[in-house]
Amino acid sequence: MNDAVETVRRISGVNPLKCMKCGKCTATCPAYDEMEYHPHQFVDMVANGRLEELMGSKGIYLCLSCFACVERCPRNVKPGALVEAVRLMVIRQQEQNHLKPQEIPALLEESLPQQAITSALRKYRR
Amino acid sequence: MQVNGQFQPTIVAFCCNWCSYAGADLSGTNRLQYPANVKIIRIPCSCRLNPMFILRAFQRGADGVILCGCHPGDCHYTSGNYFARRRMTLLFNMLEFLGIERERTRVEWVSAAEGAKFAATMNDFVATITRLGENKRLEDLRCKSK
Amino acid sequence: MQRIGVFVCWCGSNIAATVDVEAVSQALSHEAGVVFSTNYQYMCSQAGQEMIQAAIHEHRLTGVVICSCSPRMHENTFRKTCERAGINPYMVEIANIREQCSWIHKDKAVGTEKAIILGRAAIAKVLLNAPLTAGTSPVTKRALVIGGGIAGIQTALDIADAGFEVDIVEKEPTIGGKMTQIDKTFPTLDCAACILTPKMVDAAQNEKIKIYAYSQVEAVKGFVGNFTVTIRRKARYVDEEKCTGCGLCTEKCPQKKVPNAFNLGLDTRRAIYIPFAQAVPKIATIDADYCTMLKTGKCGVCSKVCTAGAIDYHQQDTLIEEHYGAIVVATGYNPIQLDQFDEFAYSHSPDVVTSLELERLMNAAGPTGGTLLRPSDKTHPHTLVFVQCVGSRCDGGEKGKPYCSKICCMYTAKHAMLIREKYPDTEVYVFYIDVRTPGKNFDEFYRRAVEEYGVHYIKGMVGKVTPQNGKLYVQAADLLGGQQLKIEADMVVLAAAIEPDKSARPLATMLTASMDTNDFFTEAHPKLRPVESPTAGIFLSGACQGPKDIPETVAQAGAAASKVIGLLVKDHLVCNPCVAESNELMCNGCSACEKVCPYGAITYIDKEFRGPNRTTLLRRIAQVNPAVCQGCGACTVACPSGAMDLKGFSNGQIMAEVDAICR
Amino acid sequence: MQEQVRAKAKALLESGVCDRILAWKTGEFFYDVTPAVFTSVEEIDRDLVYNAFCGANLSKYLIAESRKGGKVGAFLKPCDTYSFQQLLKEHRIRRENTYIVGVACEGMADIETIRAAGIKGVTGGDFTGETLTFETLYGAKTMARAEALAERCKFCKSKKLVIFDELLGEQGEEQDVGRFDEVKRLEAMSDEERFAFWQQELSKCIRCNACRNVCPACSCEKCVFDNPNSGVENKAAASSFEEQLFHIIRAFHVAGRCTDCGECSRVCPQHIPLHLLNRKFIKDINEIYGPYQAGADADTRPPLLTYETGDPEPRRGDAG
Repeated sequence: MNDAVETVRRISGVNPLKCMKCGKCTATCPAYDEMEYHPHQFVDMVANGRLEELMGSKGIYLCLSCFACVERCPRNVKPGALVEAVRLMVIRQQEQNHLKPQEIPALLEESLPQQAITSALRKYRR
Repeated sequence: MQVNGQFQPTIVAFCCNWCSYAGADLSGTNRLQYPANVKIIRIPCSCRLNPMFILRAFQRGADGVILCGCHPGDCHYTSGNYFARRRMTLLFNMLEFLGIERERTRVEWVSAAEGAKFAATMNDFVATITRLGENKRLEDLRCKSK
Repeated sequence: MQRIGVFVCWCGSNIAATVDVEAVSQALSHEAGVVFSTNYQYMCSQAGQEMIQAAIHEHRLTGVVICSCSPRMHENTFRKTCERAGINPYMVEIANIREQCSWIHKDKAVGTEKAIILGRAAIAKVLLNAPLTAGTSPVTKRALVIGGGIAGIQTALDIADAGFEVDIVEKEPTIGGKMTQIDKTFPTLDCAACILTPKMVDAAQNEKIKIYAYSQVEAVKGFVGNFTVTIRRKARYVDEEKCTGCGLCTEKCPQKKVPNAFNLGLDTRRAIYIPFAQAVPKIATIDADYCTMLKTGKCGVCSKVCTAGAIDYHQQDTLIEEHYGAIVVATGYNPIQLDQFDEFAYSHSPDVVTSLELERLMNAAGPTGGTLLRPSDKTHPHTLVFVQCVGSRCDGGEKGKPYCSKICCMYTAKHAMLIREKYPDTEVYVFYIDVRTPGKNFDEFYRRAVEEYGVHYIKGMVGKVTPQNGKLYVQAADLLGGQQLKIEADMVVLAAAIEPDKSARPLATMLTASMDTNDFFTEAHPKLRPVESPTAGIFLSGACQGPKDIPETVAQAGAAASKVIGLLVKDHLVCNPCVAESNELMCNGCSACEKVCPYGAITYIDKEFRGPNRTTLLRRIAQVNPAVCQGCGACTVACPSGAMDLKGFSNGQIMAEVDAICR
Repeated sequence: MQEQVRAKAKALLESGVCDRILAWKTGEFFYDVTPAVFTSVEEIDRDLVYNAFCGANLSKYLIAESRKGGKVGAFLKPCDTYSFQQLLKEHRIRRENTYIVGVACEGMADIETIRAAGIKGVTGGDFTGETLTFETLYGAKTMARAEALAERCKFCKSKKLVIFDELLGEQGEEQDVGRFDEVKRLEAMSDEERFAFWQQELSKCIRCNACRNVCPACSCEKCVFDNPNSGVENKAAASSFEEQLFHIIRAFHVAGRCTDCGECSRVCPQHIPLHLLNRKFIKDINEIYGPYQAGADADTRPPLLTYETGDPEPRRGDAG
């Protein structure tokens, strides 16, 4: 499991041990109510190697990647980057794509919030 | 120097009085072994090390010269090791430029608490120099005692 | 020709077990210059020392080499031994054959051979030793305290108490510092003014203390015991001798719209002002940025109403020069600017205040007369949210400070408690990351806030404050309760990190005192010399050295004072004789040495030299002040001509050691 | 240009601005142009030259000249002004006793290069302008100045005059012509090859001290190599070590102060490429501590007299 934590650290460029558990990320998170693990818990679970639970959680797809947590974190821990990294860990396994590219057009609809599209762009730009 | 057909390098270690000399003392206090090839010269601060001393050591038959000082930021005189670091960086580059093996010179920061690091550093440096063999490029044959 | 004696110590079996001491003393007896060589069980013992002294007399020794433990252990012992026997203490060299030989080798042959080489090196060095005499320099028995807050006042009072003259330089028009702005003090809740103002009066009335208020240090020259300081006395446009502090001018001045700095801009004052009623010295000051007379030449009301005739619109800054033996830095702290923490809406809503502003809003002499009112609409707030660690404990980047500001946990508990006590109808939330309350009666104090006063302490940070419809919507995390909170608050109080005063860095440059990356002054040793700067004669008092509360500041102020007194009672200072020395015949005057000297010990003079054909040449040469030089040797390597050398560790001595080792 | 220099020199003397002029005059041979002090208009008319052989850097002479009283006028080429400013920075020259006329430079010629091009038996000529004309025993010959340039001028770092009271000709610009190429070539060699290269070069050294004596940075009141108490005193290199010692120490002493004027290599009778040692230091300083040009300004701290807390550590030779 340590290897996986190392991989997450490498992908995200974040040291989760820098977290001082202030919870500013959680206070900030607009998707708080949707996520079973809140940003500060997410960081803590990465630090403690609980990656399997995180990889199996729905929350990693519900994070908006708005990066409010990244912006506000006083310790430069970037919870959003860790969520992103865990998501990548899932996707990098074979046949584990959350969505197949073919499914996407069907899911697009008029009412889809702009932020969702923007955040998708952000996720893959950084 | 050859002793019983085996190469025994002569190593001069310049140690600053406040950190590294105390670190060397500590490795003694803790009975941590390192080869007797290393002879320490006490200087007040790493910034006291004049390049001439290093060249002199090589001239007189030293096979390796190492400078130990306080860690950057910990200098007893606040800035001495920062100056020493620049001087040694440039001097070592120049020696290498002249074809002198870079391994023969080294700078290591050893605090007064790092007795173990001092011993480990000296063990490693002696091993490196032993592997490298005798200093031939910067010697003054007239100074060789045979 | 030198006559060297060699004394090899067994140190019981510590040395003798791995070094053949007899062989060492035998081998070294054949070295050039050695006239006597012996070994003994314990050289540092009474008998050992007597043996050395007897040998010095009997063999007319001029230099001594002791092969023993580390010089860090007994160099001083043996120097004194030799001094008592009549030879210069700096004619002693130690060969470290214990820590750096017998204790690290097991093979006796190897240890013995190395001990002989180390002994040879010491002999080679001592042959080039010269007797050194520690110089002395006189001490000016007067101290300067820079900063007139509680730290500076306490230091000055303690120094004056010991009978020494002491001057305080304060940049504001009054002494008192941050503590004057504080309402109550933790953990006793006594009023800050009640305990501070008597001290301010004591300082003003003490005949040993001279206060230069509204003044700044402009330049510092000299060294420990002998500082010359230029002080700029800023123009107040009021004659200090004549002003009685009646305050009439401050009531009549027609310029009413000046932000009142004492109340942190929460109300206004006049262009001529006395910061607060108990100011010391109680003298009016004209704010040149706002005075109509100074700006346009038209007005003059204050001059007309002043019966003492103290107003002087033509006053200029004056520079005075004073001499001191010691300087105490007590420049204090300030809360940081919060413009980088947009999420807390500090710049968007007047109802988001810093804790220091809250002090003024709760103080009887403050803008609201002591009634807590929202700055925006002057109504009574019902819900207050305190945010801890704003800008403290931040990592990296431009935003915030990496350290804990230390005082915020306690003053926030104090604020919460005072508000709940005075206004029981309020709800008070404190959002914390950790509550840090080490200190006498500190944790009890915090627990009282929770247990007796019902303050809601919530572990978690505030994420965002949104001002809307006269309310402040606070979104925060409750980490222990596992929920995201949304609180509708009337006021938000931010515990802003504290940072050293901006004047500290230029001052440190003037003093050649070192600072850390956060601009706190560095202490000479973090544990053992906490109130001294590494630069001799410079002492540290209060928050300029690191965040501190009032009791700690006062304790450190007293400690700094005792160090200053310890210096000032001496008539002369004995200097380390192992200092740099410039050979004027070889000096180029190029200033390289000066640039690497951390102590400012090197100055230049133009000196006439005899030239060829009866001419004279004027040359710039370096001079080392032996009282300031600490003997690091940085200059000796910077000097290309080799004019600069270090006594006790000269080029010649070190090269002799090199030669002896490489032989 | 030579006429302008002469006219300016005369004007400075006649107006009383200066009581003597430091410039160049031709010595024994046409290429043997040497620094000279002129005190009269007649001397100037007779001897003062400014041509392709005025390579000598006059700045060092101002150390002594500026201390003699009166005011000395000096003509400085771009690279001389760098040395001059560096010496000012080191308080070696009394600026108030000098009047500096900056003169533009088209690059200085090297007699060996000219000889190698087959121009021999020269009896006279005109060495100003872009084309040098030679009167030889075998008839008139010409050579483009650009082809005759000395090594250091081919890699000229700057044609900018960094300090002057007055300017003759056009102000120039800093140049970037790969002056570190040769250093890089050596760096790319193995230790053994480099050692062999320098051993061959330095063993030619006859310790004539010309490099030291001409170097504007080597202006110590007393050189360590002449000082019996320095521990490194030596007058002649007695071993290969001492050949190296002298040049290493000399290069180290001028590190951060050397303006790369190239005088050391110009005067070396053995043609040792000494400037490469200085350039190695300059290159390292630029790469490790940021670009620095000695003498370019009066204020920047020399790199060896300052530091950054984040400076890199000396590179280690072994894996560690």
